[in-house]
Amino acid sequence: MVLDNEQIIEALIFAHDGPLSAKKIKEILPELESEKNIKKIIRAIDDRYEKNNSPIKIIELAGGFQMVTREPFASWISQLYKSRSRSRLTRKGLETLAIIAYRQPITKVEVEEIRGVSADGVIRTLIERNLITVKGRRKAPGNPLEYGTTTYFLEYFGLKSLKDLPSLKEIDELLKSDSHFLESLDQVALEKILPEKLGLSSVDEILGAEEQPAATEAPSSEASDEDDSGTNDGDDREGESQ
Amino acid sequence: MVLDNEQIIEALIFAHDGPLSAKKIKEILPELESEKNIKKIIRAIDDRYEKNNSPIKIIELAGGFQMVTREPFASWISQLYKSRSRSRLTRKGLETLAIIAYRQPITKVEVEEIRGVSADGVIRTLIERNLITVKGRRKAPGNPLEYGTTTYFLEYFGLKSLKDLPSLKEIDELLKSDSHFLESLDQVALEKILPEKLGLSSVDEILGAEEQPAATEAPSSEASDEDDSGTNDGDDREGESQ
Amino acid sequence: MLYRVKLDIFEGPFDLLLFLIRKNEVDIYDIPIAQISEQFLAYIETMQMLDLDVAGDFIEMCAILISIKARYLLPKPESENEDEYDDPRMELVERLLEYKKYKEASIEMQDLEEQRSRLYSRAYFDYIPKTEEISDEAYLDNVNIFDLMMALKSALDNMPKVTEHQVELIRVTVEEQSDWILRKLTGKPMILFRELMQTMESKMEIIVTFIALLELMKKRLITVHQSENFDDIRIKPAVIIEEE
Repeated sequence: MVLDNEQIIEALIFAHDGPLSAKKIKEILPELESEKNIKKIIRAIDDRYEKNNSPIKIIELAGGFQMVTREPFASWISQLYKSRSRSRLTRKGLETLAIIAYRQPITKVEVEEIRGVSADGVIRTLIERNLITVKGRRKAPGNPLEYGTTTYFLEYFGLKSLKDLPSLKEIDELLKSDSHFLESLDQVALEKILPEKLGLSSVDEILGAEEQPAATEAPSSEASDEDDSGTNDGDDREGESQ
Repeated sequence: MVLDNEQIIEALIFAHDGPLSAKKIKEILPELESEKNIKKIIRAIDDRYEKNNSPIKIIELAGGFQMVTREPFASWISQLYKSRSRSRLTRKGLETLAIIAYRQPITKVEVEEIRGVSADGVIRTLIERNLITVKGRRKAPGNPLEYGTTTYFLEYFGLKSLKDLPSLKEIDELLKSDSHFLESLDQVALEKILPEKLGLSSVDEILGAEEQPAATEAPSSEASDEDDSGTNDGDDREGESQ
Repeated sequence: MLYRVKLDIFEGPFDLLLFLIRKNEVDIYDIPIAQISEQFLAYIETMQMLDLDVAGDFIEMCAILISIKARYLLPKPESENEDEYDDPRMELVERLLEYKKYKEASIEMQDLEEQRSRLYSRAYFDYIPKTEEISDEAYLDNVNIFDLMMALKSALDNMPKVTEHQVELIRVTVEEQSDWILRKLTGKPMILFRELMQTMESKMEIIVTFIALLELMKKRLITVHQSENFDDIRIKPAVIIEEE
């Protein structure tokens, strides 16, 4: 069997854990000479996959190439991992991460200044999840640690590089659009909170009102949220496959 | 995009963590009825791979199906894993590495005093992995070797210099916000429901009760030594940087 | 009567302020400071009325709002012309907009997270031959600085001790106690809090069980009622759990 470079690259990307950079491929196949060449070959592989209706595609992210399944298969695959679906970041986590991503390297105090609240627990969680790391120390009194994002951060959000971060809104855009902000607030809950005294009603009232939907759908199971989405996925699938 | 079962099975085998059994596939795609059917489809996928000269094939093992690269590609792929397969870092190794990183230059006997077990094998592995190296000899009876971390260690952890390692005090600060679960509690509910029934008067008492072992004992015990040396580290660092 | 406020709605004082500005439909550059700070204070007061530990961050913001309000009461220096007059609200507005900028970005990042989570990569590749002896210890291939820090803590925590050291083991976990409570509720319309507590052996166990109870409330698997202060608490399953 004569192996051609296209096949070797395909095998390498398949076998590698995480995104594989063109640079690394060139180390293994120096005869390919340029990374541009390598990218061309990878594009050819991906085109072939697409033409063949393969459920797999090759995406570029975190400075490398990685094979992943196409979106429509997500609902099936998620069933393989039902029990341990990766937990999404909380709103707090995302906010803090956004500040760190756009302003890195940044110290904890600076993050807190922007958010107006303490960042203690969040920073730990983000480090623990390998989304941020210590990048150095600020040359300032106390030499505080500076934080920045990791390569895994790019992988997690499917970004090629930090340049691919969504662009920050200009001030006039910010003023216009409240939609995002509203979206992020749980409006139903707000109605409940605000009434008379900006946020009070008895527990029975709140719980009672909130429970109705949950009670019918998720009887005794615990992670009711995840289960719900699982059920939805299931429904989608039936719809799609028929 | 209409998804057919063949594509879904292909995606499932690709994404699964280890060999995927026909039984599991049937759970996800019950309409396929028999495992025999499923095996037939998998064989069709594999035949297609072979016909297309794909570097990937599907093998049956351990009661399941798994995608692997064909043998001729092994030598290329082994280059991806070259550094890794030789000697991997274990939890034990990581602990030893952490001690050496923070206490360098340090002798083997000193490492063993902290860890309470022999460090022979681990130190060898860490040297093999180029994470630590011999830094010199201690001017003490027997002139034991002193170990410290390498440049590769810094690279590995994304640090510019050893000064960027979080100090013990900073680690404590990061870790003390270990209040993941407390954070998630509704404090109001805590205060309102709980009181006398539990023989406790306030949330603080509960929190206090939990923290006590750490809070009251740590200062008086050996941990205080660590704190001291942590401060020393800090001082050294400042000294170095000036 | 017990109260429960969904405080987690507001991530911080800026969140609350932005919300009030929107709710009152006022211009962010022309915040009616008296009105907004009044509402902000009302919110804080209700929190305090509930004996809630009002986060220092919110109180700090109160102070800022009050000081801005106070500066309005001072007469404007006559000599300066209008252009040079700096609005005491400007700094706050700038901070608000800065915060909002990242908040909006974080919502776009959430979309990216969602999209990315639908792409699955190959999870497993059995290249490394299993011939080498494998110990019980997990192999750590991609360790980060957090792992390194945890390893140091663990090494120091487990350092052979010269001094005597008493460690109290918590024998139950929140998960265990949640399951236990749900089992207790199986086939029953209700149980009393007192009944649950009777079997407890230690304070720690009670606390853990109590936390489990709160968790279950949060997950809406149970509801909790109390007729009056210090009356026994009735715990009901959200739906009657069938006996198997």
